[in-house]
Amino acid sequence: MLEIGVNHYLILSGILFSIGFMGVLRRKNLLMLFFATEVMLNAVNIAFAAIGNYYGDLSGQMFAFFVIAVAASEVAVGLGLLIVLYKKYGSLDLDVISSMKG
Amino acid sequence: METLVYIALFSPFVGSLFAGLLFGNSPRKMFTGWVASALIFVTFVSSVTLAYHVATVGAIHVQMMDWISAGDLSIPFGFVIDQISVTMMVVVSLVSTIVHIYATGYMDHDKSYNRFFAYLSAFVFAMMILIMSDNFAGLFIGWEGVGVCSWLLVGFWYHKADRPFEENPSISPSWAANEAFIMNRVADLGMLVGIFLIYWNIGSLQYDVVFDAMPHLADGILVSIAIALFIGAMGKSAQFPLHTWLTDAMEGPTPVSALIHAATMVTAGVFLVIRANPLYSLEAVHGVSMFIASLGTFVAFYAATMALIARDIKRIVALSTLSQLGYMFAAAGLGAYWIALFHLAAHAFFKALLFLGAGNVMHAMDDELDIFKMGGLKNAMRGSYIYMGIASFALAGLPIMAGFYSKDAIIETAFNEGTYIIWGMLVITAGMTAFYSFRQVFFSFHGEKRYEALGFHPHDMYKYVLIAMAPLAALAISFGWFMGYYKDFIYGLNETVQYEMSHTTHHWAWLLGSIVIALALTGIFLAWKKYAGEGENAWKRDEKFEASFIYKLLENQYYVPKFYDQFIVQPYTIASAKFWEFDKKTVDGTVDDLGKACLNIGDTSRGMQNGNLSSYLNWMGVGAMIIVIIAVISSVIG
Amino acid sequence: MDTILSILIFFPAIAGFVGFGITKGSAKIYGIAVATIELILALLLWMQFDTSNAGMQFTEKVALIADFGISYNVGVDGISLFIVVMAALITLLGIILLRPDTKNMKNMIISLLFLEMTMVGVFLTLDAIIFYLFWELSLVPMLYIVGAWGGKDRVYAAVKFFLYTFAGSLVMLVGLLAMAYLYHQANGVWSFSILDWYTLPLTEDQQFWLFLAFFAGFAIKVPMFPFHTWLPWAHGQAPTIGSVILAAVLLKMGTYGFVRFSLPILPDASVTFIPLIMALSLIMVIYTAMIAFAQKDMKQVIAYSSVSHMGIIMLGVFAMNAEGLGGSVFLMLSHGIVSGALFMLVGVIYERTGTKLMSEFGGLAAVMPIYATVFGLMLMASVGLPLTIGFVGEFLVLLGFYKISAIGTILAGSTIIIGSVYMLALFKKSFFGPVRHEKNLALKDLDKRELTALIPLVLIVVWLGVYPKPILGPIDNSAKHILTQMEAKAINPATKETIILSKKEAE
Amino acid sequence: MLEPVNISLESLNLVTLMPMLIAIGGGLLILCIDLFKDNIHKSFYVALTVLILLIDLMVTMGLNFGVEEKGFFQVLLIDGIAVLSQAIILVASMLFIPLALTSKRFHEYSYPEFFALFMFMIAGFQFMVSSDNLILIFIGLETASLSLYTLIAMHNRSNSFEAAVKYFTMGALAAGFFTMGSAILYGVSGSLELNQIATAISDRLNEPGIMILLLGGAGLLLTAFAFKLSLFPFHTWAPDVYEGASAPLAGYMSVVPKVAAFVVSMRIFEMFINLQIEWVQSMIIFLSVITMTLANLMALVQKDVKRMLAYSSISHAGFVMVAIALATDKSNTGVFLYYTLFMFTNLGAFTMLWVSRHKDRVHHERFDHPYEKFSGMIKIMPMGAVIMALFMLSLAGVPPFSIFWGKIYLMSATVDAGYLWLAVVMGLNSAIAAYYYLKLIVYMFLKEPTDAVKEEIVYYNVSKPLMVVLGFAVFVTVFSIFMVNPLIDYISTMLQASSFGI
Repeated sequence: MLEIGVNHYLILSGILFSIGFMGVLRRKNLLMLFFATEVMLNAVNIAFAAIGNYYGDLSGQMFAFFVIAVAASEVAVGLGLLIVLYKKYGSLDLDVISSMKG
Repeated sequence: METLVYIALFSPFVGSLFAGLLFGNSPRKMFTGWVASALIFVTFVSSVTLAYHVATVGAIHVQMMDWISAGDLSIPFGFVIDQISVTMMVVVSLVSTIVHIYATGYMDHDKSYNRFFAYLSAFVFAMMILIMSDNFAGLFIGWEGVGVCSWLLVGFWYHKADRPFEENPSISPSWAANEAFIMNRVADLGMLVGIFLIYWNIGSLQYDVVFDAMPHLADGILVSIAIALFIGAMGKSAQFPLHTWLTDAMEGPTPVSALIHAATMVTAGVFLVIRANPLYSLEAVHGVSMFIASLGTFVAFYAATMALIARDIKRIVALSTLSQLGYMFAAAGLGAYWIALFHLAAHAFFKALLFLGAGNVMHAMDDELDIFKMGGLKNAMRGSYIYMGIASFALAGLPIMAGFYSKDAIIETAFNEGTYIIWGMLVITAGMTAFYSFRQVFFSFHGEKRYEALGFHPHDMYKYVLIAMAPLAALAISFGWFMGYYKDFIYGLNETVQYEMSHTTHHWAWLLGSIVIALALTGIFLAWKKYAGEGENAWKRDEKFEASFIYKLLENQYYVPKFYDQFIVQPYTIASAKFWEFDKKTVDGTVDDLGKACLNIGDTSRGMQNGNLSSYLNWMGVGAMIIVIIAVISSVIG
Repeated sequence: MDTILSILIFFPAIAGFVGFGITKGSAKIYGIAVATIELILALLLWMQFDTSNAGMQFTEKVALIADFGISYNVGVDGISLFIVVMAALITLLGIILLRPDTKNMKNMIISLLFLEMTMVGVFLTLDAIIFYLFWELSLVPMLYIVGAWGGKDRVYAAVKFFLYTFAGSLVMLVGLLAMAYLYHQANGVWSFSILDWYTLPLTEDQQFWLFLAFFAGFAIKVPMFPFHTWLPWAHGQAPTIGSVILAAVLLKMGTYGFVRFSLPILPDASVTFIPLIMALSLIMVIYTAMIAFAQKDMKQVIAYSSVSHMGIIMLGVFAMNAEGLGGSVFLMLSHGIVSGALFMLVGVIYERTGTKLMSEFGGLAAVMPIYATVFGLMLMASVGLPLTIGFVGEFLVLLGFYKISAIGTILAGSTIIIGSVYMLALFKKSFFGPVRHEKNLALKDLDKRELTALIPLVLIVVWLGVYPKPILGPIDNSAKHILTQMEAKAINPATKETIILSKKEAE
Repeated sequence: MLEPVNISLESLNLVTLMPMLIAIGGGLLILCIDLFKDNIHKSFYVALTVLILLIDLMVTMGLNFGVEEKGFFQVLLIDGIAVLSQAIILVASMLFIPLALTSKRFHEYSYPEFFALFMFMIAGFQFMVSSDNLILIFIGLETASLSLYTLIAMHNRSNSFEAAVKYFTMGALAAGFFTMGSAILYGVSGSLELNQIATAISDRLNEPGIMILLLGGAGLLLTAFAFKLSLFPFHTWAPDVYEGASAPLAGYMSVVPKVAAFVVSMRIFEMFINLQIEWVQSMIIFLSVITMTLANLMALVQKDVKRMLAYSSISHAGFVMVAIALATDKSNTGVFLYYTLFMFTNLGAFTMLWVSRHKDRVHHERFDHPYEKFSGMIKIMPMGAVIMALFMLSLAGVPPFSIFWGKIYLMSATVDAGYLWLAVVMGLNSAIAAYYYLKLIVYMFLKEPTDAVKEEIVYYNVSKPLMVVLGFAVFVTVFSIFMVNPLIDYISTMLQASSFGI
């Protein structure tokens, strides 16, 4: 049976990151956007954990933890804004909120 | 003596300021004219004294102050009083004095009487500078100065409106003035170039230094200097092809024509050549001198032909001036500088007289210029009749008259130099001269009283004016008698100015002279037969002849003015307009387009700012991808 | 009196600040007072000036940004001295000529005073950055003057003027910085002092590029073809005072820049570029003169004519001999006086009739004789009639440039022909012939205010035409000085022989 | 099984943490005060904030700094630029926060949370600049950004919410890039300390295939910071956010976050550049050139002054970004010089906008500050017009006003580095930029006031403190020439004692 090495993790994280990235590019719904960014961050977390383990160095994991924390707070702020917007526009479609242009 | 020089120079200036600054805008004051005339007379007196001094003691050279000094160039206000300049001074001041006095009568009804005298005296001042200066720059001051004054005086009646060329060949006084100024400017450029050449090759503009250095210069340079200076001379002395302005300049008041466009200013060119005789007599520039002579001869003939059929009394005189200038250049070109100068003086006298006489006629005929409308004025205005008769005899070069000596000498010179073509043309021209000058006399004073039909009541000029003209008449008769004295006088200058006929010429002199006289007499006789008759054999217009090509050609001055209009004036105007278009559309347009382009780019690129978050994200994401891709590629490459 | 230059520069500005406190009514007289004092100071400077010394005098130096070699450094020589005096004079006369009923006179006066500071500053400063500072700053009040008191397209004209010059000068700025860098490379210290730069040897390649950079700044200001199109706009729209100062002083900044920077710092490049400069200048001289002939608007004629004259000045600057250089500097002055006067005169008739179109006039000579006389005199000065101020410079420039190129001189010399063509055409159309409009018969001749503004100029035109020596002397000294510097600094023998040092060396 | 780690308190060197602690503590303090006594007037909070920031500043200046001045588990690095940039950040904050004291009431300032968040944001920035550990940089960045998003949103208009969301979302994406980039670097070097990363990279520099990772990582990081610095094409958020945010905040954003981001970019990218990875350099130059040019061109066609200023500060950022690419001492000095001077001018300009802002009286259905609003101001309030004109000229880089000196210093640095063409491009860009600054001047000085403007004074909001701020801004803008030299001295000494880009 094959040995799961660091590369597999990195590939996984790469795939995840691209998925998230695509989501960011394609999604029109604000909530989905947030999810996509979360996916990207978590992809990074995997990479950090893997690399940290590979080097036997803690700072990777540390970074991962901090990223999680930051992600959480981002969600908090993001959802706050999201709610306000929903109150204002009654929708989370990005095409609706584009009053400022030019 | 120095003070005398300054008096001679500045008293006209004082007169000009007096008339101009003090009374320039005030209503007519007769005494301004008298003051001005008196001051000019002062100049005359001092000039004569100076002439005596030059003859007895020798030339005077004074330096007043520095004018321009930059780099190695230093130009002083310096004046040299030698045989040449003093001759001119005497002639100029004498003629101007008389013209001034004449003008007090002639202009007495003009509301800008004071202004007129301001200009006239200013002109004399400028002329004096021109004559007396001891360097080329100073000469140029006077050169331009007389140009401006002639501009002011020709355009004196500036209020007259433009008329089409067909009605009036010289469209209007202001037009004629501008034409004169600009045409002279063309020549002045040549003069300036000459000055530059002299400076960079010799390092000074002082006559004495320059003429001493001349012989050591390379031929090419000498030739170019000679040509450049002569171009300048051509402008002022209205030599072909820069001659058209002179006839148009007749728009000015007649005293102006008499003074500026007959006696003095137009001879400045001749004066320049004579002044530069050490240059023109050099072997290296012999070609140029020959060219001068031939051009002069050509102009003499050319102008005479036009004068044959001219109807405008002043134009006739102007054309005769032109042709006489041709004589002078012929003489100067052939190296007989002193003869040229002598003819210049003689011509100044009788031509001024002729003009003033013509002025009287105009005055009598209420400024009518067309000789076809005149005739039989001899009883109405006897004084003028006599004067014009004398002047015309002198001009025609009949014996004992001034013209006889001076002009004959020139023709002899041509013979003496062995340039027989020139000689021949000059002789023929002499004949024509006699014809057209008397044609004009007979037209105006003999024959039917054509003016009566037109309701003119001619009356002669004021007595004092006629008396004032007497000295001119006297000189027109007698000036030639002093040729011998004058020769001794001017020979004192240097040897290049000296000129002697060879023995053969002396031997044939009587024959040559009699040929000229014969031709002149035939001319007069023809004129008499054709124009002087009364009753049944009175002159009648000859439509057939007037319709002929020759007549048209001469009437239109060989179409030279038309040519200038067609091929210089109009193209220039059109080109200017085109350039303006180009400047606005293309040159300025490109600048504006650049600005517009910026704005457009801004406007289009603003499209990315469409306010939609997802497109922002796409921009960002795509940007990031591109950067990463570039990164990968470039890392793979190198 | 060692600080006289600083006083000269900053007095108007301070007066301008104080001016904010002046009441509207007394604004004009305040302006006149200040400008008079400034003029007196300038004349004092002239009195004190040691005419035998060709170098910089009254120098002051205060380090501003020591680490970067920028210092407040002023000095005056024969070239800048008279331009400064003229600037002060023209400003004064311009203020005198202002109509008492000019709208918000106060702002006008204040901006004029600031403008005067910048003008004086540009000509007196010896530090490149401070020079640039005044150079740019001069745009601002001009922008306001043109834009606020101008004609109907005033905003467009003003902005065009500003941006055009600004763009050019920013390229010049790069050149200045590069210059400072090269100096730093050579000497290990930063310095923007022009005098230091004079001593810095440069390879021909460096000179080439630096020249181009400077050219961008100066040529637009001069303005040289094809960068001249802002000028007709600016003149066409500017109020009289604006045109007067623009033509008389601001344009001279460009040519002065060439004299002060390009020639002594980059002698070899200056010689290398003579053909280009000659070509452009000749186009300026002939082409713009012809355009001037095509104009219908009096003011535009004068505007284009000044472009044409600037072309002559440029030729003189690059004549590489004392005659030409001195002549061109003198021509800067005379053109300042004459074109200034002409713009004033056009302004006078414009105030009377509200139009500048020549077709509207005709026969003015009969109606306004004094006006016509003054105009005629200025016209003759502008076509370079001897014994007027206009001749001396033009003659010397052409004389000097003849050494560089005979053909070029003959072409440039055509200015005396085509110049008189458009000028006389203007004069004929508007002053000669019958009076075309009834209402013009009622026109009043020059009044006291206008005479007080114009008579001094008339006197100067005649005085300096007859006796230019007191001005030409110092100019000549400094011109020779500059040429000696160039000759010493030049690295290319060809340059050395192009530059002609006078036998009479600057004492 | 890990041994218990025991660390001596001295080794923590906690004093290095003091500045951030003060800021955070200040924030908490404000919140507590609000708990005990509510609806205190905003002036109290403003005063308090200023005082706390002042203490913070003093402490920061008091820190002894150096290349080796590490602290707090070796993650904090108090070197020259750390102190310098903190000082700039604090000063800027102290200058901008008094703008809360408008005569009219704006509702965000009535919440003490505003000031608390403001404090936290500052703390975040301080963390960001004073560390070369990617984790801490990330945390600082996020802390600051998150608080900033909220502050923007607190302006409580639909526009500000929209702005906040846009900023937030793109920020999140940028965070993703940043983390991924640092992960890659981590993978390459096995460390998150920039200086160790540098050494590690320099060892492995000539391994095959390493470049892909390096450049990829660098590219991602560049993207992240290009977003922060609003470089093309990551600038799209800036105009909207500036428009949505309140004027003081917009002004603040145009300075402080940029300074912080520049410091970090110095640390990161100059490392790459000094490792002879030219790609980074040319990439940055490319980005900065097209940023300044395009931003300028877009600013030309703006109808709203605030939006125009937004674009202008984008192009200014692009202008300064050149310095990062050059990576010379002079260019780095230039960055700080430029932003110090820029700070004052922008402070002034945005304050002028701020005082003219009004909730109900709108001149334009969409914009708060259309050009028309300022037309003919010279007639209505000459002093205001002149002051605004001063700031515009300064922004346009007309000497002797402040920004000019920054401009020539940077351009000179560019010339010294041999990039003449780049210097010319920068010059021409300033020329283009002059147009839109001039446009405002034209409106103020050369146009007649519109009726809407005529009937009531433009300046609703002006109050004593604002006047003081304005006066200060004007003073510095005009007399900056005398401050440039000491500034350059101070900055360069600080830079000597800095460790970046080894």
